Amino acid sequence: MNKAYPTEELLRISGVNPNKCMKCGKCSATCPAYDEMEYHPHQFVSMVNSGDIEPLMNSESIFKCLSCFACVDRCPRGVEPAKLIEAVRIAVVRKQGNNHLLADDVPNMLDDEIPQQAIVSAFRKYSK
Amino acid sequence: MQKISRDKLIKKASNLLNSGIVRCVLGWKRGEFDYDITPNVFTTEKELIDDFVWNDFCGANLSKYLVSKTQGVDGKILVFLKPCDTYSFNQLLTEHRFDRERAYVIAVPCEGMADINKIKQITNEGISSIEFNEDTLSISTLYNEEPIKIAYDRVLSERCLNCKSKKHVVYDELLGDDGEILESNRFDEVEKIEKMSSEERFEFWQGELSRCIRCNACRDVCPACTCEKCVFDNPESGVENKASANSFEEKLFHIIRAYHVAGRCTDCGECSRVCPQNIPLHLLNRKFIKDINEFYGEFQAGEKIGMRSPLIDYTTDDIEPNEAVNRRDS
Amino acid sequence: MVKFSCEKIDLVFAEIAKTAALYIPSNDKNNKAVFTKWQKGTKLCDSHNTQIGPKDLFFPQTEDLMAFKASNKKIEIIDTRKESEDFVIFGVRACDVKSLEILDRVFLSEPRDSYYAMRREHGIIISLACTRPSEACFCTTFGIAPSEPGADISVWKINNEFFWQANTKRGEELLLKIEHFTTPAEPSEVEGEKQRISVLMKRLPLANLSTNGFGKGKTNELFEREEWAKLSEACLGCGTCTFVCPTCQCYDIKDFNTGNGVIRYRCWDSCMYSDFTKMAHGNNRNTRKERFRQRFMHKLVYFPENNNGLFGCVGCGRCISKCPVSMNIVKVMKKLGGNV
Amino acid sequence: MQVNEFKPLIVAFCCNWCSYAGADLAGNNRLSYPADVKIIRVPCSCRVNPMFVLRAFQRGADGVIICGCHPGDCHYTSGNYYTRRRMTLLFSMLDYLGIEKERTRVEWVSAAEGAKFASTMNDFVSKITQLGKNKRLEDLRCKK
Amino acid sequence: MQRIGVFVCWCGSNIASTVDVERVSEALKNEQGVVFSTNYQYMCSQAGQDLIKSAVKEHRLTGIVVCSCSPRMHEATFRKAARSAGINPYMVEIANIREQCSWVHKDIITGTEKAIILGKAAIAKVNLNAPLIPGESPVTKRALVIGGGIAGIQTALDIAEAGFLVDIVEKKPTIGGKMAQLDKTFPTLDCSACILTPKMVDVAQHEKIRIFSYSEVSSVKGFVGNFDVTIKKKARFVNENICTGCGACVEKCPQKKIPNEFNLGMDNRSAIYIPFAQAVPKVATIDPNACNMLKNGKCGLCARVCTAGAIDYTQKDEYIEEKYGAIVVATGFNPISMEKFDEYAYSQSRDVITSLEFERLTNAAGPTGGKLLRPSDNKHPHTIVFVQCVGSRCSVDSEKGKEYCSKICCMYTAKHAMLVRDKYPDTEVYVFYIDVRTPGKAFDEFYRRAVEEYGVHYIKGMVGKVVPEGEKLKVQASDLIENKQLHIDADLVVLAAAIEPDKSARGLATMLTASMDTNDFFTEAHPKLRPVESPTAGVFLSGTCQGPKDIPETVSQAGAAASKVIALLNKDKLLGNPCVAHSNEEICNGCSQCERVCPYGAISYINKEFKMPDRSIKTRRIAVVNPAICQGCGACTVTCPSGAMDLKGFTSKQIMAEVDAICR
Repeated sequence: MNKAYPTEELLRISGVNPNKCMKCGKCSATCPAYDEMEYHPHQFVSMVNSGDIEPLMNSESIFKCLSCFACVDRCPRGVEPAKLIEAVRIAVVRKQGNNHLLADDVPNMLDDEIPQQAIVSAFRKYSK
Repeated sequence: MQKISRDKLIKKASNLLNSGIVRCVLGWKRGEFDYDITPNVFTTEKELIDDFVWNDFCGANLSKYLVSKTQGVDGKILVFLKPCDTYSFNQLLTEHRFDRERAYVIAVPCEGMADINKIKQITNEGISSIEFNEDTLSISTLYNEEPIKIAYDRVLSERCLNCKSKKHVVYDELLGDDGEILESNRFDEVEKIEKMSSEERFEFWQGELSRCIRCNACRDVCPACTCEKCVFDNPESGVENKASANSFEEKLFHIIRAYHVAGRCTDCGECSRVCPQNIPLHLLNRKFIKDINEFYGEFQAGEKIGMRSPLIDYTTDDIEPNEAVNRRDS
Repeated sequence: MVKFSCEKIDLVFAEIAKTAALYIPSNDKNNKAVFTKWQKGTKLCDSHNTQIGPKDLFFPQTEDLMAFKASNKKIEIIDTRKESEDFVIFGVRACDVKSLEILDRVFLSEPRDSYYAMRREHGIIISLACTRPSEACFCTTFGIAPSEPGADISVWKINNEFFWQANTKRGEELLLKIEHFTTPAEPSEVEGEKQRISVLMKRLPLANLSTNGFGKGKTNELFEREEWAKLSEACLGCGTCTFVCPTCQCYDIKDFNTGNGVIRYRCWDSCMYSDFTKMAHGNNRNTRKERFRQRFMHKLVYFPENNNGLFGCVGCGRCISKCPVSMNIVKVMKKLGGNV
Repeated sequence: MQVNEFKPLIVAFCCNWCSYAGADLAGNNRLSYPADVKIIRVPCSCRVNPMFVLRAFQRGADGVIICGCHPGDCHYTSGNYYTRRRMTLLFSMLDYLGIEKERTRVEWVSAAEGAKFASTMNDFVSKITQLGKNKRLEDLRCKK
Repeated sequence: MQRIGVFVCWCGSNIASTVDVERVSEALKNEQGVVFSTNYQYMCSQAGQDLIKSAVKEHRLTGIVVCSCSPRMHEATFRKAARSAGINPYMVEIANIREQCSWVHKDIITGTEKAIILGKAAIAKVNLNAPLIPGESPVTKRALVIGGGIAGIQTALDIAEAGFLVDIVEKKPTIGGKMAQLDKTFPTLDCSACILTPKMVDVAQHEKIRIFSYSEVSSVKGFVGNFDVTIKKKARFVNENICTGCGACVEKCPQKKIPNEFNLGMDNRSAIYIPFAQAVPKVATIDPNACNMLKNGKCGLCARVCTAGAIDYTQKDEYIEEKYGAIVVATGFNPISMEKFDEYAYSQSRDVITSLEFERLTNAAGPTGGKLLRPSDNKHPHTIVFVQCVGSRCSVDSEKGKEYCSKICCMYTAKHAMLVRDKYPDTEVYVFYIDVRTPGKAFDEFYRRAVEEYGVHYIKGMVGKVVPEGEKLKVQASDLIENKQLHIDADLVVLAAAIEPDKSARGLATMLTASMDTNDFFTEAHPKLRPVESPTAGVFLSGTCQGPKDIPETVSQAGAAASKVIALLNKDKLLGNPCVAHSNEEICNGCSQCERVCPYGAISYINKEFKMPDRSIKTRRIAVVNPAICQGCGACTVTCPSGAMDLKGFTSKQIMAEVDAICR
């Protein structure tokens, strides 16, 4: 992985306009995976906007995002950070040529404790 | 062939006439031949039985007659309206052209109307009688021994081939079952012209409009043209004339005619039906309708009473005029 | 009388077109016959009559009469008339030939209309006997014989041959011009066709329509008939019937300010229009009923009154097929007439 | 160098409050544009009837431009919004009839935009000059 | 036929250097209607004007064309000259041959040619000009103020002080509005009631002011100077002329469990109530939804205890009709509903409150007597979290709040934070903000004091969610500066809810035909130069109905609106602009399209009988333009398909004549 994805490509994939962000941080305030993440939702928005994409692609953060869409729901400006994180994730997956996991592998990894939302998220994430 | 029988319509009308609920009946009257049907006001059951017709040539939109027929006299008028006619009815009400209370609307389902011109293209002149069958018309002529059978859909008028709605948007009483609003291909012809080059479009319309004899039939039949005095009849307007002196005046007439009904035209197709010169006038009206739909969102005039036409409305981020005309090219 | 085979018709047309503009009925893209200026490739349509008669070749829908120019507060009057070119119209049916006789009565009687007269003088009319009348035809009602079309030259098309019979000196001169395409023929050769047409005419749906009850002296009887109200009810007041009519001759005179002067022109008018013959005091026919009545009274009563019983209608049937609401002179005649 | 003899005739309808004032400002600042442009003052661009536009072409105009306040700045609050819709439909119809679409234009020029007024007119005149004489919407009776 | 005089101005060399003025006046001599044509050095000078006047007399002119500078410069000058010469001022047209000719064209030949054409166009127009006389309408010397908050109060007082009658219509039982509910005011920390209630008393006692409390405007007709207004006075079941406001009834009322609106439901009131101690008018009102007597006829206690006999259970809504010359809208604001911001647990915990509720909690007359206690358990909160911008600055696509900044929240939150720290230094106060906006006199200083002197924790970032857990409110928030997520156990969370126009404003705008923006704030006639006038003549805007404002701004705008009203009422007659639309009733169809495009509501419809040429009578609906309301934009003229609608001074014929002249 030598070259990061162009910003425009990520914006196209995600449909997100980071210029709408007013830097209130509510996305990160609401994020349940915040502590797990190296880069937080608001940083994704800001860093993609400034073209600083490579660190994001190299970070585990993209896989820590639960895709719970809380940030999307709460964002007062309708920026939809989760979609941007998803786009970075897709960018990484595309570069690798395949998925981090295959959707078919997911059922084997389930146990009774796993929350429903995580299952849904996993399918959403790995069936792309 | 129409599914509802003539008898059913007559029965309904007679009942309402005899019970005094309506004063008279606005319907279609038989003519000299089987296809030349005249709008008529019936006042007795006998008149209805003798002369009322309901068949594939009852294309005339009766809604406009309500403007004059409700004037000056009391009582309700029964009017038979096909689905497309009901849109005109609503649009006239939107513009306060008559009082809703004065009309008793009976909605008649319509299977589409035949175009006598299309029939004559097949049979040529000399039609002596027409028999209506389920899927065919059986035409006897002076020059053929055997009647000519023509599949109904071959002679369906253009407007009915592209029918936009089988649903009545207003009625007091419905005969039979109401239909649905349809997905039509009515803008295909407009698109075809749009795709031509500017020169081709100019040639096309020059050719069509040069045939105009300025008889005003398109205007006078149009349910949206109910002005007390049309600008083209008013010497004060600056555009008045009784004949188009040249190609400019031909264009002027047809642009202004279509423009004045833009946003109000329900696309009933009467203008093209009555044009003695077979000019496809509906393609001008449909251009405006298509543009309105594309630029300002889907709008069907007459869908509801009191709707605000797109030309007397706006949003703050409407498309710019020059952007609109350039968009098609890119 | 001369004859030639149908294949030669284009050669004959080409010959005529050498010296005069030639108009023939030809189908337009909608398959409707219209008088079209002949040029190589223009195809003759002889199966049905033209949408509109040849009226506008003599009496155009709009015609400049004169022009004025004002400069330095002086008015200059300009005669805009140009000497008309010679022209020939081929394929005029008996009804339309008759219609020109009606127009002549109006325009060529005193005061003579020099604009119309000039075109009449320059135009040669070649008629054509009907082969296939329409269901709306009723010329025989007015005593017109479609088998004897008349005019400068009468023409019959029988099987694969054209028969041309000159009726006037101008007709004879024209026949001389095409002499090398024709062979002599006997009038008896067209008798069979005439017979066939006469029989055919009797079979038409409107064949029995009669003028009984109309004509000279019927004004008082018909004017106040209450049926007019009912008959005019559906009328839209458009000018279709008038403008497709081969005998309607009313016009309006108007001035057009070009910015650099004024063009005085005339254009067809229609008695169906609300401002028809509008005068300083206003309008003398204020309701649709009155205007509707005028049209039919003119054709069926007033015109014969002033023209020795000649009716102002030739039964061409155009108004019947063109009226947007299918209201027409036949329905009027049947309603008001003496018998059917 | 090629000499272009053709001088187009341009009719410009300007609203009193913004565009006419913008044209005045262009004058105050001596920003030149071709004399082919003749301005007609109207209270608001929404006073311009499509018939006026057609009239101008009939009488020999080669281009017609309508100038009004910027959307949202109309002196009468909403006039130019109506203008925008009306002219959009008219221009589109003219284009549909094969009339060169470059001959008609709507521009929003504020009272402060003298420079924009001049540059708009310069541009419009040069476009119309390239396009040549209006043939498709002319009325020969009005030719000298 | 006109007799037109043409006067070509040289404007010194301004025109004459690029336009051959001599040729212009010569060329225009032969135009239709022209009987006199000349040129002069300075047409606008006294001598130039005298030249015009004498030419009018000498040549019996009926119309004047001046080829000069822009009509925007001197149209008024030449119209005045025409008037003094005895011809109608609207018979003057200007050909703009300076700004639009000599100044923009360099070449004298083209300049002269164009000047001639512009002159011809003006002549063509004057040939069709008709004398126009501005309509006059009398002015009713009384103003209506809708809304009795601080905006309405101040406007009413200022108008009344100028000597005009004012009526205030207030839909609540008392005037005072939102300001009456506030505790202190920023940045000076004056007690709100202390500065407001004297004004309320002034209003009550002013002989020129009438208060219609518990009343609403139910219809408005007419136009500037002549509004006919119907006011609906809702039945309060107490005769307010007799009631002394003693409060005996309130005390005795058995129905005491009605949420108290004035304290935003944080305590209760009785069915018969006086909203607060300083209410104006200080009279009781019966809540018909709560009163046992009105609901089922069982009680009547208040009537028995009322010594004045003011209770009247049979009272009905009353409709009062009054004429006004001017109307001021002062309908104010409300905080938005918090239902779309469930992440803050407003509906789940009583300890999550809005800032307005916080005002009542800290107010000495409030539910807790001014002690800051948690609503849920009346305990003193030790950790308080303030959240800014709740529902403000939201994008349209988020579909939750408002796009605009509510403007007042930054300052009142600083005030709240400061007051808490001042009174209860043991309390930790956190303020989560996106930006702190303090443009105002002494505003930023105030905010800095909160941070620097009072130790309020200002944290750049937003609260993501609030979860009630036991006695605590778990607040999860981000600190953007330190790039960490914070978890705070708060006792009280205060939401700075966005403000929105009062719901009644929309209906009112329709009645007044005053326009509104997409947020339902009233639009001003011009955003810069006419900020207190609505585009509808005679309707003025005061306070937050026009946009978010704080008290000082509201008061200054209220004064400004009052001064506009005074200027209007000071006139005995209003002279209209005679260039107004006019409908030709002979050809009007009554289709209503013009009515719908008119931005001023100047067009109405009547049914009129017409004698038809055949002597029958036909009744037709036709449009009628009120010339006093019409501003002359012409939108209706183009909408009218029959051309019945035309604009005086800019008729279709005139404009087409100009087109013709230019294209000739």
